[in-house]
Amino acid sequence: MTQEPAITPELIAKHGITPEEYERICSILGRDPNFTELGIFSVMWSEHCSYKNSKPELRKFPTTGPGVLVKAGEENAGVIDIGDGWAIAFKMESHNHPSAIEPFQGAATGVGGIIRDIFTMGARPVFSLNSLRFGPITGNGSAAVANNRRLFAGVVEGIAHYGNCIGIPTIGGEVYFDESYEGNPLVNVFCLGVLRHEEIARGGAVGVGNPVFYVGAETGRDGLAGAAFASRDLTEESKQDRPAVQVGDPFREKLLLEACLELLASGAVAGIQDMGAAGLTCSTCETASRAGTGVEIDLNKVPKREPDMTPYEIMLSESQERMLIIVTRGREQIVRDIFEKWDLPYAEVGVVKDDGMMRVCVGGDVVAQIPAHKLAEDAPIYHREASARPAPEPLGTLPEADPLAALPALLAHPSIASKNWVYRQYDHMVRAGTCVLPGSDAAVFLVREADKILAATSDCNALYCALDPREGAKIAVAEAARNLACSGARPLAVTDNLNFGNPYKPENFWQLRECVEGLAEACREFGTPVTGGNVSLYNQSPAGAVDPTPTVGMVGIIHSPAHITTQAFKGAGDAILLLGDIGGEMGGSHYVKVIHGRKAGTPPRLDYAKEKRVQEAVRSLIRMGLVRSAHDCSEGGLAVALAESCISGAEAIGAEIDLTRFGNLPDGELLFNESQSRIVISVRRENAAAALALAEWQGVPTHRLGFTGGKHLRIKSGEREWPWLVSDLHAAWWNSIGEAMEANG
Amino acid sequence: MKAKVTVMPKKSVLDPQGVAVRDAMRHHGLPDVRAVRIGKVMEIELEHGDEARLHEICRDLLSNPVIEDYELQVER
Amino acid sequence: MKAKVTVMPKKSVLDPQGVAVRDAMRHHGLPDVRAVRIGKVMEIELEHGDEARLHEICRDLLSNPVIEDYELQVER
Amino acid sequence: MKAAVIRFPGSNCDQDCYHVLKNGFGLDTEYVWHKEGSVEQFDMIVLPGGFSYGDYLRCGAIARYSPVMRSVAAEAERGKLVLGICNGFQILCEARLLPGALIRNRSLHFICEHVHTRLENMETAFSHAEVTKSGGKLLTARTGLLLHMPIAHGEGNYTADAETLREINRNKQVVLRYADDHGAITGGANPNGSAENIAGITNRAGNVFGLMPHPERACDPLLGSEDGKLIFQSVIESAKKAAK
Ligand SMILES: Nc1ncnc2c1ncn2[C@@H]1O[C@H](COP(=O)(O)OP(=O)(O)O)[C@@H](O)[C@H]1O
Ligand SMILES: [Mg+2]
Repeated sequence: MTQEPAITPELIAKHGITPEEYERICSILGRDPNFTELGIFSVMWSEHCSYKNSKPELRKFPTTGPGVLVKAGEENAGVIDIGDGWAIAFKMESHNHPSAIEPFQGAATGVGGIIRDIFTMGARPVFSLNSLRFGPITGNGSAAVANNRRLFAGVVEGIAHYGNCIGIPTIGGEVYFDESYEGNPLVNVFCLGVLRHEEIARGGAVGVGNPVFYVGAETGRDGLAGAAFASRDLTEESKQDRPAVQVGDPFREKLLLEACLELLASGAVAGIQDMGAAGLTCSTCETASRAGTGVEIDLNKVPKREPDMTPYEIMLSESQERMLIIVTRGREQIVRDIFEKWDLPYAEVGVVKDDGMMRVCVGGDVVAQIPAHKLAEDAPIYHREASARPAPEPLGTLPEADPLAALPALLAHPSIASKNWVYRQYDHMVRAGTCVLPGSDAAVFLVREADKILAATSDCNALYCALDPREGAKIAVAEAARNLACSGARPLAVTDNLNFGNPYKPENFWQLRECVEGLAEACREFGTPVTGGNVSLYNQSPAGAVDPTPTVGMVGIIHSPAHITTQAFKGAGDAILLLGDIGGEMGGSHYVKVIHGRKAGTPPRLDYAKEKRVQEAVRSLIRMGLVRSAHDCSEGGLAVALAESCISGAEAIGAEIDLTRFGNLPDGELLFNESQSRIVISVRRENAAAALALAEWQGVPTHRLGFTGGKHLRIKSGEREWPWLVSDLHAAWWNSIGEAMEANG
Repeated sequence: MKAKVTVMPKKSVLDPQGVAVRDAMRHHGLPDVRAVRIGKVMEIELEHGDEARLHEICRDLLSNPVIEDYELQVER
Repeated sequence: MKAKVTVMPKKSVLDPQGVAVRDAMRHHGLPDVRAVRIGKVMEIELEHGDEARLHEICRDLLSNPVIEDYELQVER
Repeated sequence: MKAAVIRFPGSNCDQDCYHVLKNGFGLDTEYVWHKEGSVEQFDMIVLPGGFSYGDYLRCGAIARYSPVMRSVAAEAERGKLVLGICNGFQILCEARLLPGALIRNRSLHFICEHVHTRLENMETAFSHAEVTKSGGKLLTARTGLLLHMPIAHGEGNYTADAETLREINRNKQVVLRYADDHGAITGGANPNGSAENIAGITNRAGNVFGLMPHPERACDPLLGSEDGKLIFQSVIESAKKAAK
């Protein structure tokens, strides 16, 4: 066998293992580790796999609830009951660092990874979402802007490549652009699958003596130590970290998906686990640890792509499209038949043992032998020091700005503008179930096999989180729930993706803790347990940490097709109502950011009682068949919400709005404040009085704003009047990203 | 001037397309195909064009150095 | 045996990718690029392999005569 | 009367087509795995959309050599009805069962959106029927009728040499063209650069039809269109006649 390097302090440090951690390793083994074992510990104890810096925080999330069938952390993804014996498994995963190095493949393999997490649970993946953050793509043709565009274009193409090919529709998401993500984009991908309760698959190596099968793509030198790589700051040299680049093969994964679901249906599977970060290492020790057993594998039997791979390389490889399957003894032939049918590599590589060991052999010789449970579960846990950031710079009085120019400017800002340039590249209709296409508050999907209608959204206003992490996180949950309510859905559960900077910096860790506590509190308030998620730390570029971004993915259910509601006005002559108050909070608003160029002020406050009343009200109005359109106020406030309702339908519809009753708030406050708990609905003229009375009766202050129709969006307030041609607003909003991206140079 | 740029996936990097084509060829009466790698060729016609600039463009635009290698041949 | 197959779009067929790359090159400091055509190269390793069969495969599988021409080079 | 939905490795609209035929039209429908030898026992054959063999090499280039395709070609030769949707269309072109080829979209981007296509020939086995939409509205085939269906492809740019184009026009083989919402065949309404806005064609004999739009995604009011029913209704009626 090849000569392995000696274990020196330098080598230990190079593996990101501290002296204390090394001590711990030695006491677990009762000896010094060899090179392969050191590598195994380094990936299993990396932040990415062990959550050593975030675990104590994650324990704060509510994870139980009436509908929870599989809890967060128990398995690869949580599972939630949706009735009639059907369930859903969903989760969000980040691929930020790989995407910074190679946007196309980084994003593509991220999609592949989250899809494996879902079908590992025995669920058939039915749709995806994606939540993206990049540096600015507009403005001068500077090198930075050009690079941001390259990353944005590459990531979108990569998601499209993988999702379209495998045939899982990408039906929604979000994209924001801000300086803080320059060089360190955020790529969070979400996938949801459906299954019968009895089909839930487990990731345990149960049944001593059961054979262990390796199925899927051959192992190559891909993404060596990617998990460790994701647990470091992005530095200039880590960008030279070429081996970390993995290439995805959506075609192989499609075959793997179908083969695994077929195999699971056959009943031959005792346990199944995808090979994600830390590939073989993670899957062997975690399956053993979950079942309280041991697993022994022979690397000679592992299908390989390249000759002369060392045990170290094989165990740490992150080649994609691979699974580990524990088969009930005697059923091996079923596995062979199915994987031959699908032309996929497979091999019996090991066996389940009773000694609690993860034992890695090469033919006769043992090259690694580690107590599986200690390796998987006994990673050190750190309580990092937290120190609050200084309070945000107060707004002071804002200079005057002409609303006539401000609204189109806001609509054209890439964070608010239509994302059609993005979702046009995604097959968002395959599986023939997308009832509400991208472009409304939440996507709505009919799951035919279960005859259930689901709504899904991903949300996070990181600008709020930067100014007040706790309130910002609460609002992320509230906005997600509000988006679902506007589409006619009742929220079921949440998955989250925590994107933060280096946790060793007390300010960053404080942001993490504040956001987690905010998310946890809000999820309790809205009765949406957290079914799982992902933590991505070390999101730093030379410029510093990214804005704290606790992305929330929320799924809800719609009880009748008649309740499906979208944000666009449906015709002329409808009455427009505002559920909620006019508000006035400007802190952290996109108006202040885009028009006045400042990220400043205290972001809006969230009042749970008020928020829940508004969401309940819109849901009940929808159930009564009164609502023609519903759209919540988010970035850009009331004026942007009204404009979006005018221009996001098949053809643009104008509106005549009178805000005189709200007295003489300054223009900016009146039109663009981002106070929470506000929803704009349109109802048939004759139903306006009833809708208003009903909402008021539910304790929601409700106001008549005006009527739909005409070629203009015209907003009056006393003497003030602002008319915009809806065709102009549409052009500004619809074309802005495409123009920025297709612009050469 | 004519230039020919050949862009191939790096040896260490997976080439899914090559694998699929290899298997197809094996089913196609060439069972003894060992490996297939697939890349791009670009035939470029220029008025005059400077070679140094061409190399830059090969690196920055025509190939992705992270996963591909390129080769530039010019004939005047 | 090693074989190299080059597949190019027919002159008569438009090549959207080639056009896009040409324009991008012009914007990248090579204003005098006249034309770009983009095709595929396939590097094939065979145990022994027979050349006649290879030609068939180039015609039937590796290229589409409706839109492409191929060129086969073998080295032993 | 039996319909086959062929499953190639990488097909991903197979389940959608199966659902529409089986549950939408109550047709006796079966999946046929690409390794199967024969589709003789079926009265109509559907090649669904997707990414057979990952679209590697060229879309449809590898699938066209699947064992089952020999039988599909033979049945097509004998006049059996064959419908190819999206990737199915690409496979039929690669198999030379349809003229021309489908290359990369002009924009180089994958495009997923609803488009209008104009019915150019209402006499074919795939485009003559009348269907009732939910709510009772009739949709009746006629030349010039606009069909609203989604497209989702990166390689839907139809090309053929001048002679072939002349011929398929002469023989009325062009069934669908991309059009604007007034039915005008314009460059602006052409999503992918296809020659003469061609979106769907038949073979000379008229029993093989390929189209880029996805009729199976337009058979349910919940999905925003039912126009796809017209295509399926037509081919099913034709197949039933032939079966007698
Ligand atoms: N990356 C994306 N992929 C698919 N759809 C997207 C993406 N980004 C935004 N969208 C869609 O665009 C619409 C507007 O997004 P967003 O402005 O985030 O809505 P909201 O402010 O209501 O959360 C939503 O339907 C969303 O699903
Ligand atoms: Mg919204």
